[in-house]
Amino acid sequence: MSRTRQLDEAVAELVGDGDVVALEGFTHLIPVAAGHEIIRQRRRDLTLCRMTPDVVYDQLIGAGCASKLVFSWGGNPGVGSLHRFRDAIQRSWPVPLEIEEHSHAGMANRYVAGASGLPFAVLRGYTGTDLPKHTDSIKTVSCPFTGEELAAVSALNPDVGIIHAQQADKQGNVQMWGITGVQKETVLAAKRSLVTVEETVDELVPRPGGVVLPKWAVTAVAEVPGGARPSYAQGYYERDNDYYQQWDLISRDREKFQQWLDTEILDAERSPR
Amino acid sequence: MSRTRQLDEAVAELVGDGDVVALEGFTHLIPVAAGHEIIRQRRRDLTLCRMTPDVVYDQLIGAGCASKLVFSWGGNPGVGSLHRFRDAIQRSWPVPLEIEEHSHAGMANRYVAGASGLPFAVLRGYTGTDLPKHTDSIKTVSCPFTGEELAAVSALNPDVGIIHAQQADKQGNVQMWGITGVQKETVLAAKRSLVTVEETVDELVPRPGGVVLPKWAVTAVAEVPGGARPSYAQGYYERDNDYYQQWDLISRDREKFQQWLDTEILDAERSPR
Amino acid sequence: MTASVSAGTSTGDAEFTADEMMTVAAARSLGDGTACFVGIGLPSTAANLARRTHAPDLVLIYESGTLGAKPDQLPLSIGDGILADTADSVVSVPEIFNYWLQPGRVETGFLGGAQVDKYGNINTTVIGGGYEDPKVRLPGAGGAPEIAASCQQVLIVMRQNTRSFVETLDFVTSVGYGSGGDDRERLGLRGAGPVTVITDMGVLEPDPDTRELTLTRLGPGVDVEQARAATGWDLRVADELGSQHPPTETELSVLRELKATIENGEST
Amino acid sequence: MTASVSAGTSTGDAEFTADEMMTVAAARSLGDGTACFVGIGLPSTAANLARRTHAPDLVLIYESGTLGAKPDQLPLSIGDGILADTADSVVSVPEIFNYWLQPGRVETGFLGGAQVDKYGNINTTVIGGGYEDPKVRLPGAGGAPEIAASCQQVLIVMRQNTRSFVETLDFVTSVGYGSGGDDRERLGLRGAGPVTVITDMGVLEPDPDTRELTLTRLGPGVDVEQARAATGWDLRVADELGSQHPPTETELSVLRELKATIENGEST
Repeated sequence: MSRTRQLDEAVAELVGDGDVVALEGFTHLIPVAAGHEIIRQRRRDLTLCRMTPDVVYDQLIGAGCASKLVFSWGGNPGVGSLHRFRDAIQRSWPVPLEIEEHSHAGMANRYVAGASGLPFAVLRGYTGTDLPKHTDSIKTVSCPFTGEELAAVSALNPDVGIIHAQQADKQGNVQMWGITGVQKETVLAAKRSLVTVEETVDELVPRPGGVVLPKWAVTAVAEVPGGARPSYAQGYYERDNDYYQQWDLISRDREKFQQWLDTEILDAERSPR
Repeated sequence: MSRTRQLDEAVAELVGDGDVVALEGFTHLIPVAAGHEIIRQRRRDLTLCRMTPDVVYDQLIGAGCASKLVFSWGGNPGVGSLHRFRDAIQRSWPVPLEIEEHSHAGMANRYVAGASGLPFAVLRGYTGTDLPKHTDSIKTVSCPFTGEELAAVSALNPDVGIIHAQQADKQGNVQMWGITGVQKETVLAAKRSLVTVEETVDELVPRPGGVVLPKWAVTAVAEVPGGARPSYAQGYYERDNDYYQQWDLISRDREKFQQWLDTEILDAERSPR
Repeated sequence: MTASVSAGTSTGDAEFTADEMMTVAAARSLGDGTACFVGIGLPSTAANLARRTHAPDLVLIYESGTLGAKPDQLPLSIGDGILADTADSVVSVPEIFNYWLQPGRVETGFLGGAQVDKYGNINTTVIGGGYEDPKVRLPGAGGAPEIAASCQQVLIVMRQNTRSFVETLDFVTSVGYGSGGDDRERLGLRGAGPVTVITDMGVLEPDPDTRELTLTRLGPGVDVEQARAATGWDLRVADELGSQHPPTETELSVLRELKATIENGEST
Repeated sequence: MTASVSAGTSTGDAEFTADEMMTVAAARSLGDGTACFVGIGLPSTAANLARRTHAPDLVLIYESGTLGAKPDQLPLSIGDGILADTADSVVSVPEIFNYWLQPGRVETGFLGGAQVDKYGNINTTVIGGGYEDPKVRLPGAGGAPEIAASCQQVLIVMRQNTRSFVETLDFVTSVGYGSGGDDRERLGLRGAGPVTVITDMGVLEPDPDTRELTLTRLGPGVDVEQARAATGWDLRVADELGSQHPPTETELSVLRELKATIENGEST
């Protein structure tokens, strides 16, 4: 049964050092404020999962929160590389970063298996690529009917799943719409879940394309207006493309990054973005 | 690319003797008119698939269209047994009926596998039941990660998938809403598909809970107002509960059934329901 | 047993039928705020009764894909429009089974059937004559095998007689405790199984060790011999045999109001 | 190669860059009424150009879950709101991969990468130094491996130089023709693979038998020696070498209008 919390309380309650944490969002509705709160609370040794780690994961990695990244595409969309991510895996700064690498189809199906209470998922994927050589969570399975060999990926069941949605009602039911990615699967696959929302409304009005998570499927809800910035929240605000550009400059340099970290996150009561 | 057709043309073009045909609809939006047209065209030797064969399948079976039924729950919902179905499997009237029997979870996952281009699906199901002893499309598979044994069901890829939806636009894009069951999976799993619709509109307006099938994923669309009666079409008409009650009386008796078949279907230009 | 009984209760001399007692007992088993997977038969009535009495926050899940349905009248089928209209969310049938039932998110599953055995296994497939050439062909499995396997607990609601409470099932459609003892755990089924069987004679519960269904509570006006006579095996009786509380006036009146919202008998 | 070339064409003396030629050539490869899975890089521009010129009924599918997106400006990311707003349907990411890509429903998949080899295999993962300790860490696979496997045909669009067109990939992220010949079929990959590679030098196509990428058309102003010098293997040249038609005035003006809808460079 979801409970309404302040963001800092919810993160303190749900995210512990060493946890496997997934903050999902596919370009849209990225739970950035929750990520910043994790940095602010100085969590360490996290295994961070996400199909498309972008700027907020670069920030978490640069801040030394993560010892492992499980992902399928890591970049600054429309801009280029993630410099903190590259610095971590190429030069172990500020701490070494282990990786577990998949394709999008593989990661999506790992969440599906996790949400379905199954230990693995089957897909047509990875055949002939070098990924299975480096990733233990990719194996093969034979079809018991045709004998055909297919890819199998192990279920992904994070300790904590964190997403951002447009609305919750006062009971803690959640609705999101627009591009909703793997967010439902993330919440359902996770042992505990946190949904940050743009606003709390008296009643959720069903929307075209609306995905609803009932309160009993969510651990905690926190109202965080603007909690997806610099990504966008359909119906609320646009993507801040400049931020992604600026991040490229900040993140290229360790000192600039450290300064950003101190002023924008650690010394800030709450992140301005 | 879906083409707009008259119902009789579409059935003639898409459904052949001996085909595997799925007419899906979970209480709501059952493609009854299409089923009656199949009877009227005197198709034979069909393998009929449906999770919940009810009255229209009883009629198809009684009319001798089917040599096999693939299903998970066969009954007249809220009323009782399907008498034509029972007469066929218990007394081979009018022709013998083979059955392939699953649970709902198994059937749903067979359609999912079919829609996904996979030869099989994995689920937690059937363990300890007598179903696997009688149904070849149920086997087991071991998880390559945990060694756990799970149920496997073979993909269901009908030759023809038929569903009823509320609306199509003039290009042949389809929208349905309310309880939409396994209809999307049925169309995507099938080699050919027919969607009958309540009405053709200039433009599909996205609806809460709306499921859209783009025109290029559908073979043919036919406008058949009332095509789901006596089931219901949300936003158009209610379920005709009396029809289900009356069917119990008609179907109990071979002669009464034959009379119904002649007057209501075979001699009718189009079924009144 | 459809004759009404008159039982002196704290609420006075309410008259009620054994079916009403069953429905009320089933409703009482549903905790507020929990989720309940509503199958075929009387369950829908019981779940809606619970929602209007002690469990306003009960989450009703129908296999048609409706999560959190709040019908203001009894649905006639598990796919009625009223369920979709009042649900928190309507999802596809594959999703309801894969994402919601299978992982064990649902506290209570409601099942009935044509036959049950002493270990709570259920038959809804065929009676007599074998699978290929049955004497009576029943509707089949529907959602039951996976409801029985995956709900955190199962509630069985069935009228008790020697045709329905049998020594050996003609077909195992849904598994309770298998062959008893820890067979259910050995099979790898993750829910706790049929923790309560509610009949028109009273309540049966599994023995903690053997898992054999044992009469633990008698219905109003029913005695042990009647219950044993209505059972196709040598029915065990608990050392401390309790008795069911008759329906309260509120339970009865709400139940009858609910039933009045439909004309064509039992919802399914 | 970003210098503009001046080519005398039937449309006059239009000036255009090699990148514009690439985009136009890619757009031309997309048949009207077909579906196109739009990956990372230049593909989105090409697909939107095709939709505004010869292929108004082209179906644009983005891995974010948007089926039939019809953006009126170039999206800046594959998950822009404009894609959801204009799509025929927005589905979940698992659904886009499982129900739409995997079964081979999509005619054309668009791919690019950091490295391609002579059999059309692609690397978007690491450059130099090995996987554990790479010289350059690239973004990784994204949707590419399954787009490469499952689309009915794949179109590769990449700038051609000796760093990108290499004898041996540092990592195989997406499979083209594997080790050549019928290796792709032996691997069980069901789509036809990379039938066309469009570069700033021209067009390469696989040899029907060996599947080795072969230069079949030269871009405007490019000669064979330039193309060979830009290739990290001994580039085969078709016996009958064709040449690309330069962009028409319409193609160029629509492309430039499209590009003007974004300020921050390439869409991704």
